Amino acid sequence: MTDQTNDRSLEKYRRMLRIRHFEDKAEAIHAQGEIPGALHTYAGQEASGVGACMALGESDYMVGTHRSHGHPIAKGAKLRPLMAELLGKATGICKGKGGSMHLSDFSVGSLGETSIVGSGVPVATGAALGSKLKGDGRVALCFFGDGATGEGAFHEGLNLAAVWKLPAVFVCENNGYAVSTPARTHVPVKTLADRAKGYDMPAIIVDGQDVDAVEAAIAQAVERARTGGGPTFVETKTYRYADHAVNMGRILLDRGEEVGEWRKRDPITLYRARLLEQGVSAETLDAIEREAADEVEDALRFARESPLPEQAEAFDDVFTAAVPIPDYLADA
Amino acid sequence: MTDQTNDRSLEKYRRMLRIRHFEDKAEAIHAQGEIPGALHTYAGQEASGVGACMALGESDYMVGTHRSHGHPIAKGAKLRPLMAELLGKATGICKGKGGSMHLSDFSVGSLGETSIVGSGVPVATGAALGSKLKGDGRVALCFFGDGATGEGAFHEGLNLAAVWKLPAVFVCENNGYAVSTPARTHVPVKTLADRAKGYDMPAIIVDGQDVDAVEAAIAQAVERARTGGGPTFVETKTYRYADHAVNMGRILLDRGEEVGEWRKRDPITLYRARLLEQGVSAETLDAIEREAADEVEDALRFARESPLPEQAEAFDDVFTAAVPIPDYLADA
Amino acid sequence: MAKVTYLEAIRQAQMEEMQRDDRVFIMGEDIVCNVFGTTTGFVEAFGLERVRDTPISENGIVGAGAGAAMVGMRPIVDVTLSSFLYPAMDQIVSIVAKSRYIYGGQAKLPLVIRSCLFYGNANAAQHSDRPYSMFMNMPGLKIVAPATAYDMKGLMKAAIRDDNPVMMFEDGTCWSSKDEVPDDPDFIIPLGRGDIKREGTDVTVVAVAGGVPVALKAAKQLAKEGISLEVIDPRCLMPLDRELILRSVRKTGRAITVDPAHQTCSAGSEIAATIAEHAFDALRGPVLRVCTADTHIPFSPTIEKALFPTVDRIAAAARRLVGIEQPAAA
Amino acid sequence: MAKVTYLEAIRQAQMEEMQRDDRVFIMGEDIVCNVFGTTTGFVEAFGLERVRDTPISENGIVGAGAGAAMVGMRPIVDVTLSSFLYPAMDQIVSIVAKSRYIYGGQAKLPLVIRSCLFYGNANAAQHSDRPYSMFMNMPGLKIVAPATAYDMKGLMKAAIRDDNPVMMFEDGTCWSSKDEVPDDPDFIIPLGRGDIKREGTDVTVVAVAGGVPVALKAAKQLAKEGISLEVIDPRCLMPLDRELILRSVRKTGRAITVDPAHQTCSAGSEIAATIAEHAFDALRGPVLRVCTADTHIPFSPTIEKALFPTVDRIAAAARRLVGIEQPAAA
Ligand SMILES: Cc1ncc(C[n+]2csc(CCOP(=O)(O)OP(=O)(O)O)c2C)c(N)n1
Ligand SMILES: Cc1ncc(C[n+]2csc(CCOP(=O)(O)OP(=O)(O)O)c2C)c(N)n1
Ligand SMILES: [Mg+2]
Ligand SMILES: [Mg+2]
Repeated sequence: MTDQTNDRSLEKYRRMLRIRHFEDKAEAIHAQGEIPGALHTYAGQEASGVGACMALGESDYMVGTHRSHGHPIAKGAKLRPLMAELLGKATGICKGKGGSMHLSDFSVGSLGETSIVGSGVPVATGAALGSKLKGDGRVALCFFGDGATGEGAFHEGLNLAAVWKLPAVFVCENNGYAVSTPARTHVPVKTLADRAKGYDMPAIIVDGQDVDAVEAAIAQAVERARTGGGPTFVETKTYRYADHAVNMGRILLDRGEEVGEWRKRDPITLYRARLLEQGVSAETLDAIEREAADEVEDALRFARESPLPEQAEAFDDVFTAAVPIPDYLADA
Repeated sequence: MTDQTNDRSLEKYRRMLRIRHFEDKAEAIHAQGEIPGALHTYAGQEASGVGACMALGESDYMVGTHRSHGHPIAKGAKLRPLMAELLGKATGICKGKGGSMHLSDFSVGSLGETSIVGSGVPVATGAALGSKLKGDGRVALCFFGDGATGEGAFHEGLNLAAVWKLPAVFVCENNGYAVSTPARTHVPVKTLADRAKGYDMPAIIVDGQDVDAVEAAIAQAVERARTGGGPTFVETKTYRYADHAVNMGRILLDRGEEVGEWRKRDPITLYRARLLEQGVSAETLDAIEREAADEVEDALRFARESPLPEQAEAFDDVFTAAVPIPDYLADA
Repeated sequence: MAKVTYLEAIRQAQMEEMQRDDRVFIMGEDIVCNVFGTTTGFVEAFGLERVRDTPISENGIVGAGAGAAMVGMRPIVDVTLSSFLYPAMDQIVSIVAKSRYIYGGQAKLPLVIRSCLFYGNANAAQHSDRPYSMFMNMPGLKIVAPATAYDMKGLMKAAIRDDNPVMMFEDGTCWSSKDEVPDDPDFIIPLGRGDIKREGTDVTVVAVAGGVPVALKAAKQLAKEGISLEVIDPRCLMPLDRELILRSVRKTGRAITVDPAHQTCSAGSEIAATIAEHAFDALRGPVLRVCTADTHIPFSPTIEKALFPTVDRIAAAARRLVGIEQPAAA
Repeated sequence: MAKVTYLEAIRQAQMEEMQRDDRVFIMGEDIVCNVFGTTTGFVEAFGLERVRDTPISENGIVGAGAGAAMVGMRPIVDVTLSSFLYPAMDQIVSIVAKSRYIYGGQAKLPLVIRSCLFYGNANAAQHSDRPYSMFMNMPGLKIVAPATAYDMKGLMKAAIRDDNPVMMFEDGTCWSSKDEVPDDPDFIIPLGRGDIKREGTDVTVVAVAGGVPVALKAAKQLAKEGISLEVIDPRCLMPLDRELILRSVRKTGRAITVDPAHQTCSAGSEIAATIAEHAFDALRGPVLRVCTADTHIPFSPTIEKALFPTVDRIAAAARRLVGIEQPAAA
């Protein structure tokens, strides 16, 4: 392992751990009511997000979903503004207006984590169209779930990208479920990658628990996109450990043994083993994990110390200029 | 040729001629302003509609499009209410409220000719779902164009039908164009039938100018649907002779030689030749053609003699009970 | 009569109608798992064909509902949250609302489209819509937005029995409110009839959906100040019980509309315009609107709550109206 | 200055802005073939990348417009007819209107969504929508509906230069109307400023889109009877020039709104409610609405035309307000 690959590998490990620790913390404080609203965790899927984003350049674009914590961290986002967002603070990445379903950090090329299922696909297609028109060589990657492939927006986004041979990569994070509905109930194809056939789009199926494999698959897709070969469909076979959203008061779906089976192939555990095998020292890996945990603690401290938004801020960002504040709130 | 097949064959010939004569007349009087609004003709595609509908039972369902004259006639609709509709008369099949884009005759199982592209697909899927729930063995067939396959509604309708293995048949009438846009510009797949692969749905490609071939293909699909085998995608390769709509003041797309080439394979001419070859006499065929022309004349006479709707009728059929008529129209 | 929640009223209404008429079936995303509790026990009672999990495909399932209705079924399509109606607008508008008309009455669409108004709970702009006003601009859709368990049960049952498309808007802020609800399987509240939730003499408050309990609280509070509010709940927005509203305004001479929708082009605006057009002679002051501010709904609870109608805003509006004592105009 | 049609004004505005700024591009179904004549000469001038035919995929192309805007382009998406906006509601509402807000201002969406209000021409209910009022209920969208070629050019150019999403509603009944239109490439009409189309003293008529020429005709006719209408065209529905409207009503004391949309929850209702709330003291009579009847648009021209606002209805409303039951025998 050269130093450079080593760096890349450690970075993948670091980002996966950041996600895991960030979410463990978020789940815990959500249970105590410190985070309002719904919280959909990405735990179990880290290799999918990190492998994919590591295959992108910094200036490439990425669009995600309601399950929004993992993608921006995978793309390199700093944790402080993300945690502050979860707490609804003015310093949040979305100034407290987006919350858990929208942790999108535009500074790292994240163009939205959108919670309307399927709605990100046309947006990513449009970013790819923008790149094509500008000729700036950027690629747009879109994450979505198995469930999202039932939506018309998914179809239209893929179709446009295929017709126009846009520099786009469509990553279906197939975790086997849409809320409580198993893929076999909501999808007619044997494997999600078959969806690509309706667009004559090349497809790759990859083990979503293996961050290197994901990175390699996406790298191939990115290369095709960047060299004018058009879009690729990548299915990452993965799993979410938690119920659809956490702390819902009851479990929506009891998946029994299955969860334990998947946990045996935990992406972080697997990768740690691989890195150890490749000669990285346990100390190095432990240090990275401590750093990730510290970053999360720091982010939480920052978030807790941050101010809440003022009422008037509810009227910013509807447009580039603020909209009028009604009298009854003018001095609230 | 047995007498029975003979009857079927002659019926196919008759229905194709009805459509052709009906539309020739409609186009002529539209040019003179007797028919208001847009008029999209089906001329050239008759074998697709007739072949498909002849493979259905009378009680089976059918949903169509803005190009709405051919489908209901193919399904067996009487001409008088259709022509009256084109003239906006109270005796029209839609009481003058639908017009050229909506010549749907529910009495022959036609469940709508809907002019919002793609919008009929979920409806047909729903009719098939109804059949399945009722267990009445009916099949729902949906016509749509090559262009419609770009719409989200198309995707969602096919996906549901596939997931639920519904008794549905999806007939893509591929006439090569959506308004002025050639299929190669708006479709990423080599042939429209490839769309079916995204749903693991069996597909058949058929010569849309050969009414027997279309009937055979659809019969196979109907058989599968009726016996619980789920939906089939059928692509009929066909052509419309006229511009997207007629009498538009200018030609939207000049297709040059191509039109003449396709006219050489006119579905009615081809079928006449085949029937002659099979021993049907020219007199029989001529008589059928005269009858079709007479039916059209009769329908036009009926339409012309029919009353226009009263203003109050504009307020019927929003719901099962009339909605209130505003004062200013109460005695209009 | 038993005291049940608004959510339980939905469940009962559906259950009774599905027992009564086997053409009624329900489909939606995760309807089997039954996220909010409105289909508890349904799979056991009716099986997986009539209680149908769907792909994530709002346009598809609404359209499939329309098609099934056209061939004689009576579908209930649960679109979960009102925010998920937008992807289904194609079928709601072009098929559901228009089919009967376009085909000159040949089609009949006994279809119920359910969705929850899910706001005030820190789920941000994409999940917090209250879009009934948009649908009011489209003929062909009956629109119901009950505020109590009693009304919900009677109206939901009426909706399922109606031969026309009905959109049921279920206000999440009312979910846990309880009410005495009749057990009579034929208990029905006819669509289009409003209700006087509290009689009063000084100011008419026409409140919509979750605005009703807020208005009632305001009425209670103002009663202590000697201001008497009459709280009218139209319950159905289409058809709208204009007569009930106008009668009340003619009595009180003052009107406030309360609507959790964004103010511009809201049901609240429509009702205000109707009053200004048809009861002007009786008005002793402006028709005031207490709606949601015209901005998106933010995540942070600190700045979310005050955007919706509040007791304070209603009270302030009422005080202002009774303070403006002047002879009736014109 | 040259006298050009409303359609030509659209063409010129787009042409000038595409020449000025190469981030501007246009896409739509059959935009190359240029069905209505608003992109004549564009392919020659800008090529097929910037003048882009699309599949039939309104949701896809609106969303792609949003994505392209987010990465620095300035797309014009032509959705052809307003009736085709419904399939695109998902992206218009959840992405275009909300993205900037949800991400706390990180996103910028300089996007123009064009569509034609195509009514009164016997194309039946699925092709005759006038849905701007629905979008007014959704924050985050600027909404423009010009009635003259002059306004169209200035507002279309402003829309393309705006950093926010703008929906341009082009009224088909105005297509061939002609106007003197400036050639100045920097001629801009700022969004949100209404216009007094005709000064008057007796009644304020606030008219929207194709309602404006109808109102002007009514004004001309009533002038002969000695009734003076002031015709206000807000031009933009969001932001709405409330001040201009209220100033006029405070002057005349009487108000009529004219709107080709279905009446319930229309722009006309919103404006009426605004007047009743904010200019009540000045009102000498009810605020009357002349909108399209709340039924679908039928195909048959015999019964279609009378559903939209007419000169007669506006005149009758004005006469009623000034207290004259019948026009003076002329
Ligand atoms: C248009 C729309 N419909 C329904 C929902 C509710 N919903 C949120 S997430 C989800 C399941 C998504 O499944 P999938 O795409 O597989 O993503 P996953 O949650 O498994 O990551 C659903 C139905 C929604 N947010 N948007
Ligand atoms: C949603 C929608 N978008 C656009 C249109 C305008 N339009 C009418 S027909 C048509 C082309 C349809 O092409 P295709 O599906 O191939 O059918 P064909 O006309 O060739 O029979 C278009 C774009 C429409 N009616 N509905
Ligand atoms: Mg999933
Ligand atoms: Mg075609």
